[in-house]
Amino acid sequence: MRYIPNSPEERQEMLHALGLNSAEELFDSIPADALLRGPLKTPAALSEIELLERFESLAAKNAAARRPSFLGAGAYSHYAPTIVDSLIQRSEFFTAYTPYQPEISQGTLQAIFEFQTLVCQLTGMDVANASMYDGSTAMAEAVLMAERVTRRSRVLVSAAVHPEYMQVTETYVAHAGIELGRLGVDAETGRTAFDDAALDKTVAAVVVQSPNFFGCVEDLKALADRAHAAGALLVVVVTESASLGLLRSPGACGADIVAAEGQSLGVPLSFGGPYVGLFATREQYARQMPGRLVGIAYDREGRRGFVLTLATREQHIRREKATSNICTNEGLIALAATIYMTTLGRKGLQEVAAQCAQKAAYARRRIAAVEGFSLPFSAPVFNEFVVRAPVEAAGLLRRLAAEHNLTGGLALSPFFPERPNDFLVCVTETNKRGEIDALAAGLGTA
Amino acid sequence: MRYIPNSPEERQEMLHALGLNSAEELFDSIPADALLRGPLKTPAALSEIELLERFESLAAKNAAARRPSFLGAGAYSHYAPTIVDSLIQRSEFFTAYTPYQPEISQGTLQAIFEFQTLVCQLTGMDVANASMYDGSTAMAEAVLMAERVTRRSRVLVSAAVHPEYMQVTETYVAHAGIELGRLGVDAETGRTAFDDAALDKTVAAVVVQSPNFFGCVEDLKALADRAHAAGALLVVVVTESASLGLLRSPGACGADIVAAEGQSLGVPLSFGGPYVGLFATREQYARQMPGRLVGIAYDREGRRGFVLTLATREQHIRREKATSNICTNEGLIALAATIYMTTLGRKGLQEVAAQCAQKAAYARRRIAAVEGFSLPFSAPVFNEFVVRAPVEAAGLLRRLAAEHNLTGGLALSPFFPERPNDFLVCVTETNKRGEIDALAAGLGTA
Amino acid sequence: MDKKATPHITQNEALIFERSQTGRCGYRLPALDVEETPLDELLPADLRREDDLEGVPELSEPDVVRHFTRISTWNYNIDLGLYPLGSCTMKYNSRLNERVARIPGFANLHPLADVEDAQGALEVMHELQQHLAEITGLPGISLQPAAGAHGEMTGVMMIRAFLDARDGAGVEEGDKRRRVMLIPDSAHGTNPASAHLSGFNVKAIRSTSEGLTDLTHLRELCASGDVAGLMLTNPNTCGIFERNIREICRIVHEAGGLVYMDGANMNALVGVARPGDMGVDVIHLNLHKTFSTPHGGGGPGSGPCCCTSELEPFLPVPRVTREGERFRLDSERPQTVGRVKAFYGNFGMHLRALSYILTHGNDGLREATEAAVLNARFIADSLSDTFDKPFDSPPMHEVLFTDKRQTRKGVHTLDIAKRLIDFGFHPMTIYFPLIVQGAMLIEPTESVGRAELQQFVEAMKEIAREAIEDADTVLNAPHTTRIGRLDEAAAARKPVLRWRPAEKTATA
Amino acid sequence: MDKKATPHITQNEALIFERSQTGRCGYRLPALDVEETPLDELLPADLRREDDLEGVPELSEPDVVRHFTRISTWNYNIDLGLYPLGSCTMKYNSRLNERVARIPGFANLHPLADVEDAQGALEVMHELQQHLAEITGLPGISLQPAAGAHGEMTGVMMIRAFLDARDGAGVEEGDKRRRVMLIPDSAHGTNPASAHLSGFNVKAIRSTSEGLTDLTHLRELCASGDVAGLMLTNPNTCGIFERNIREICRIVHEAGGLVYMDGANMNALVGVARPGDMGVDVIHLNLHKTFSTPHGGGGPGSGPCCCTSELEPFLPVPRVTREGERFRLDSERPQTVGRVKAFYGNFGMHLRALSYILTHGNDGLREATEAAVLNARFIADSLSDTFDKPFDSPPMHEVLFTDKRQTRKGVHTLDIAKRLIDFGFHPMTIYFPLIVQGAMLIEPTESVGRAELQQFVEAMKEIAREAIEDADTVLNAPHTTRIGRLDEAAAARKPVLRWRPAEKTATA
Ligand SMILES: Cc1ncc(COP(=O)(O)O)c(C=O)c1O
Ligand SMILES: Cc1ncc(COP(=O)(O)O)c(C=O)c1O
Repeated sequence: MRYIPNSPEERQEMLHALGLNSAEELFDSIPADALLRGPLKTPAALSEIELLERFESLAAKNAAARRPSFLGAGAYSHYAPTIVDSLIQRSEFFTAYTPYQPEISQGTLQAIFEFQTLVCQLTGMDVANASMYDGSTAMAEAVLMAERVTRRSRVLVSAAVHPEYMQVTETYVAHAGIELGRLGVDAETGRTAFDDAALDKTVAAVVVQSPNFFGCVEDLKALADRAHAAGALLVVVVTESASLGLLRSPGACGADIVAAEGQSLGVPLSFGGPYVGLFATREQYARQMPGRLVGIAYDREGRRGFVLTLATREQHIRREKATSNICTNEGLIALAATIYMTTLGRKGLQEVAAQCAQKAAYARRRIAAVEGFSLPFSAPVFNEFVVRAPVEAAGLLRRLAAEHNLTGGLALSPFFPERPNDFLVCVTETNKRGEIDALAAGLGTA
Repeated sequence: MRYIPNSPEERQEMLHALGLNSAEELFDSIPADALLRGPLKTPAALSEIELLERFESLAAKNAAARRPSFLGAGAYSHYAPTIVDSLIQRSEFFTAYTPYQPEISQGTLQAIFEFQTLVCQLTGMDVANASMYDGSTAMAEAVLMAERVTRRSRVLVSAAVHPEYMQVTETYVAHAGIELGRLGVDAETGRTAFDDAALDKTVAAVVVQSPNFFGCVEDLKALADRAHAAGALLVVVVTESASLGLLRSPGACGADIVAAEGQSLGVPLSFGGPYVGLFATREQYARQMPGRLVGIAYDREGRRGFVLTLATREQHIRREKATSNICTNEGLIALAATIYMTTLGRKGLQEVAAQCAQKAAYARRRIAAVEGFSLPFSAPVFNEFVVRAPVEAAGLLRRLAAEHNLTGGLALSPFFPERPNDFLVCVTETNKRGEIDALAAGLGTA
Repeated sequence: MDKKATPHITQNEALIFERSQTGRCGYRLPALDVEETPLDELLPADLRREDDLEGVPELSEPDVVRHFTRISTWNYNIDLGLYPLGSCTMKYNSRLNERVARIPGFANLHPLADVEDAQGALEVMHELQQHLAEITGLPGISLQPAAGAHGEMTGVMMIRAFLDARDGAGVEEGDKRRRVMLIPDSAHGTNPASAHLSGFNVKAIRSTSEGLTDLTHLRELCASGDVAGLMLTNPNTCGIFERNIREICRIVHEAGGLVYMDGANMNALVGVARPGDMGVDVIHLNLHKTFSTPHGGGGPGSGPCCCTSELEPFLPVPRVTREGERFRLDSERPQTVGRVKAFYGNFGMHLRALSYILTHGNDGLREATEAAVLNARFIADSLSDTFDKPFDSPPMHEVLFTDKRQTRKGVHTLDIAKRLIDFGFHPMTIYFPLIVQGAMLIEPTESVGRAELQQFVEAMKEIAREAIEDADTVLNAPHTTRIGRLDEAAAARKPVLRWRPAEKTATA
Repeated sequence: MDKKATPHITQNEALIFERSQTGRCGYRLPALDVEETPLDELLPADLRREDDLEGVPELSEPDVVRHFTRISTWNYNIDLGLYPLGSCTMKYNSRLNERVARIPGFANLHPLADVEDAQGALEVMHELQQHLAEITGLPGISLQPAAGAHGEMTGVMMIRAFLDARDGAGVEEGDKRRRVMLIPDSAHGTNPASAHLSGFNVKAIRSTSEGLTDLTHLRELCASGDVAGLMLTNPNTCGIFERNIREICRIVHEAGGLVYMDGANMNALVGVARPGDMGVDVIHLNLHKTFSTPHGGGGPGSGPCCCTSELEPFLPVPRVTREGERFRLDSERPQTVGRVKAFYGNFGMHLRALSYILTHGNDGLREATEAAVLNARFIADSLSDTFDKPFDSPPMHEVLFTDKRQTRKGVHTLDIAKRLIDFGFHPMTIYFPLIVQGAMLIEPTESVGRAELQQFVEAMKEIAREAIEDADTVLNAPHTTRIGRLDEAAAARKPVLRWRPAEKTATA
């Protein structure tokens, strides 16, 4: 096998030097009846040429990857500068382990420290961790953390949070003694409808997403004030981190915890993963955070370096009393996001956000002008919005794909059966005007 | 401009600090009437997104790049393992300059030393240089060197040498007082026809290619003996270096100088370049070689290192008396070839060569069996061979491309007008049996 | 540092924020190609940022490249040399796998694309599932978990759901249900943390002097009747195969519990023995260990969960299934524990793992296992005269030593680890497992050749010599890095977790 | 090295041959899919290798990756820091350009494909030609030369062919023809070497105390009547613009010769002034300098030749031309100097250069020139108090200093260069141009920011201080590299140019 340095002859020599006759003897401690008889029924080895052909032909079956698309809903088509992928492919980054030995892991550690800072800057929060698996698990961890911080056990989640995020949270908290309540959606604005009655002293946190699943920008400031008045935390979920280039930051609105998906920041769609969860909070809650944290440390000569810190929150020290079970996180994706954010920089992040919003506004105008189509929600949006079709949306979108080679958006019916004709359209800086025009035209005829 | 660190404001500050008011003043020493008035008439800047779209659409016009192909004739489709390209893309290699400062260029220097050694091993020669521009210029330099070594001025070149190599050599020697004579091709065998009469004491060298342009393997041993008997050198040109995995090395046959194209060793076709010229000779001629050489050197503590050496042959020291004017060579491509050769290794190089020869033999059988087609030459071949069609070859190949989506080979008529129906077919390890069958079938019907 | 040392620019690269210069720009977008909507119409001012993203750096592209290239050189990495972190399986990360993951038809595929237009991706996942089932001997699979700990959580939640379904306990009777998860004291910290997250009470099982699970203690704990299951790592974190595995499974099963296997150490077993054949009910695999998907300085990982057919109904949704020639995403699983991640897991890692499996072939998978175990044996054999080896059994893919013989001179595991750096090696895993003092857990993997193993052995022996003759050199190591040992205690006391302009720093 | 230094594995990587182990294998081919022909039928034994490729290494893929990764870390590179080699224009090598060059429709295109099936590639070349014509002000172009020296050879051969055609000299009168090429004594070595290769006799022109071409000497040499032309670098290799360029061209033209410009220093002029407008007849460009195609540790380069329309018929064939919407390869040029390279030049570099031009845009090209010259000025200004600046004129894109002030203490240019390494910088070009003693030619390019320039200036000043106060530190530099200064003289006396098994070594 070409990845194994020691040749069969070398291995035979090594075996002999150990006093063994065959490789089988290496496994003497395994009970004979537990040993595999015969070879695995997995395929025989492929050469590089064959392997690439194989995967290319599988990839070719993913027609959706080649089509102009208006899908968002938690995963966004943004353009990542070429250097993002080249830099993360340096062996020094991608083949390193978690930085347990700081003297020879300063590259990773400094990059994480920069990542933490950038996440704070974007979200407007004080401290951020080294990453979570993704936005959905970040939200679940935020709910668990809110319980730790407040010692209260009810959590109210907006119905306009990404349905899959809600499902993940339900799984995570199922055995944590947390009760999840729901806040409805205002049918007119598309924003979370606040039910003051539900907000009593048992509520640990109010969880909203902004822009929410329907694309509507929530009034976070108002939500924060109400949550805080009841002694609850405001957890803000962000699936479209590009919006942070334009929207007031959750921190500035009063959020206590921000749980975001960082995929928009230079990470390929890759059929849903790997992405990167961003997790940030206020300074006073830092020791309640899940996940790794990197902090500044100095050596004996006073030179600045970086180390994993506050490890007493973590599983390898605290075991079942840890703030989370997370160990491996999304290091390399966090690095990609860091490189993306620094390459775009202050102006670039703003420009991407502005273009997304501008193109979405244009798309809204074009689509609203199509006979029979309307925009059911009135709240301001960033780059996603719900369209109401005169016909059943799922079928319409399939026809659009087949006849116009366009992925027009996401039918809401699988998540919201009561919305058969609604679909979610997402526009980013990568959608050209021509594509938007084609979408509007296609909707008119599909 | 995003590649320029100093922002316009920073540059303005720097200008002021220098006592200048504007960037124009930087160019005060250029006569005003030589200054460009107005902007260059080149296009405005493109973003990455636009640029990639632009080049992708240009690339899409190269239909030949997507088609199974039997083109060889100096450029060959071999498979390069993925690590070749990943490793040469390390900044440490591709963004370094010529290793003028050995203490911080040992990576490049050691790799070149390894390259030189591998070239010696493959060609069977004593010493090799750090590379030439390509095979054709290597041949031209070999002819010039033969003159230096022998102090004779006639050089006999086989008519079965790649015609473009011959043209390049003609250009190079036009003003060097060297007379190029030609050796014919045996119409039956396809090998160089030796004319003993031409081989007098004025002949500096005999130049043959093997496998020659028609794919025929020359009898190098016999040629060497005859050249040496007349006090001339034998220069062996190799365009298909993959053949060295199977064919007796030029060195073992008595060659004095080997000038080869290394493109087969892991280098993409890339429409003809960059490729890499291999240049090797006998030990006693080392100081007559053109191009850079890397040798071993030691520091004060006795640690082994590598340096550019024998620089007194070169232009930066000897100026017009240098053995060549070459300065920048094909460093990174030589590195790619080095990585390719070491990855394939002893067995892999032999296996690639064996598969090429086997598949070519199969293709010969299949094509010879097609009604009306024949193989005009009888000499043994490696992976290229001439096919004689019953019709004019150029038109036949065009029909084959249009109707069967196959590039069937190279019509010889542009180079050899007397061979209207002949074309050159090349088969490598990347041509699948199905492609060969399709070729044979296509020839039968096109 | 002595006078020869200088403010070497690549060794002293600042934070990216400290490098920022107002007005620099590393990015260009195509010009906006639609009519511009006035900003206030787009979004009311009170929803827009007011801070102009202050503090976010401004840099040109070369600034960014230089910054990250420079700091990258401060990292050790697999491509440089042996990275023998025990329990981490730092094997060769093939560039071919990276290339596969970047094929545009995968990289540009949106997770919510119509399944009909994403058949290739689903086929990849389905094929990987089949191979992992074959490798583990456990037919039910979900690729959704994003890492090992995530797989653990998923697996123990499945155990819980299974038991509740089996035992028919209603919510009201909650407290009566099986809520004890047994975990050996040698286990990785994620095991108890995951069990806790799933609402279990953790009870530790002692290890024997042989480094194995103490059967007597296990039986004792099982007798209580409230045992939901056991989480076992095998080979365990001492690198020893639990040779009583069948007996262990029997005890737990007979007590009504299920056996969870932490598959972090599967590199010792692939192609040789299958957990399913040993009695294991559910396992997670670390694709970022055994199947070589790169660690990336701390992730992404992928922690698929494999289980028996009894447990299969409880796997997370959606499941990737096959119907004739078509692949589907199936969420109609009423008994599922639910969803543990948005979308379908770290698909990019699935691609790499499948590429690994296909590149190795079935014989290559076994060959890798043999080579990995052989390398660990070689180290065990070569170093057992020099370092204390707390357990006699021949190790599987990793070998455990301690610093017992070196502590006399005041040299501890940490010092040995730091000194290894000066020899060009990454240290082994230290102070884990917790059951031996001064643990040094060495896992060479199959990706290293004899000569380099020998160099490692010599470095270790040299350090042992130094520990006697020149302890200071070891105690002050490393000497060859741009910074020395960092004061972690001080860092944790007053943590600075982010950069701030001027002197504002975050403390928590 | 002191006792802290150890046999660090990544610092002591052996030669690849020393790493080889019989039986290792890093490659796999698909199985042969055709009926096998017996070897003897394929090829008679006396044409086959007998040596079984002995000595060629045998390695696994991780061996190869580790080897080249390790040795790569011994290189300085642009992505690490300033690489101020004068005359080399080590600017930022964009990864975007690398990506463009690897688009399969280019990378997999065979050079002998039917032109109808390679229209995209020809369009790339044609477009690049047009832009280079606009940039140089010289309309005739060939992209065929593979590097600067190759372009020089091509250009002077064109001059020769033009003169012979113009002057109508027959072969018999060879000796009477114009066979003298004038080249300033400050010129790069390739200039005389290329002129010689083209059959010219080289005569050197003196430089003035201002570092400019000596017009009096030029006139004198031109008076002889046998002058074919002048090869001039502008800005010259002292970094100074030849402000008499129009006069120089006039003198040469009036003497019946042509003016060749070595375009290595075009980074000072792009978008600001055009050689064609100054009277230059033919120029080569270094795409691997001015247009940022990577140097790759010594190539590949690309040295397009641009000329006036009078010289155009003499350009190498084939030419890339346009006819309506189609692009052609045209070899019907009876006056051509011939072909200088198989196929069409280093096409991969053409792609990168075009990508550079399009990414910058016309304003960006000028901006880069301004930034490059400004950076050189900044250095000139900052260091002129510390180092001897032999010529007063403000420099263009590079600035020349000497070691005159440091030699008193025995510190020479070489020492200063080596000491710079300890500060993390690549040294400048040293001992070139030859016309000043102890030359240090510094070219920062536009790809470096103010802060790093300042660090460079401080390092240089610090070295100057050390040269006075602590000369030994400078004389023994570098101190921070894995090897010290190498004995180049000994290496050249008994050269070992290749590895051989055991003790057989090649000496020449
Ligand atoms: C034995 C063991 N179990 C579990 C884990 C956790 O896996 P992950 O880091 O992927 O969450 C690890 C890895 O560190 C481990 O070594
Ligand atoms: C002034 C000058 N002329 C010519 C050359 C030769 O260019 P190349 O190395 O591309 O052949 C160089 C580059 O080293 C140079 O600096």
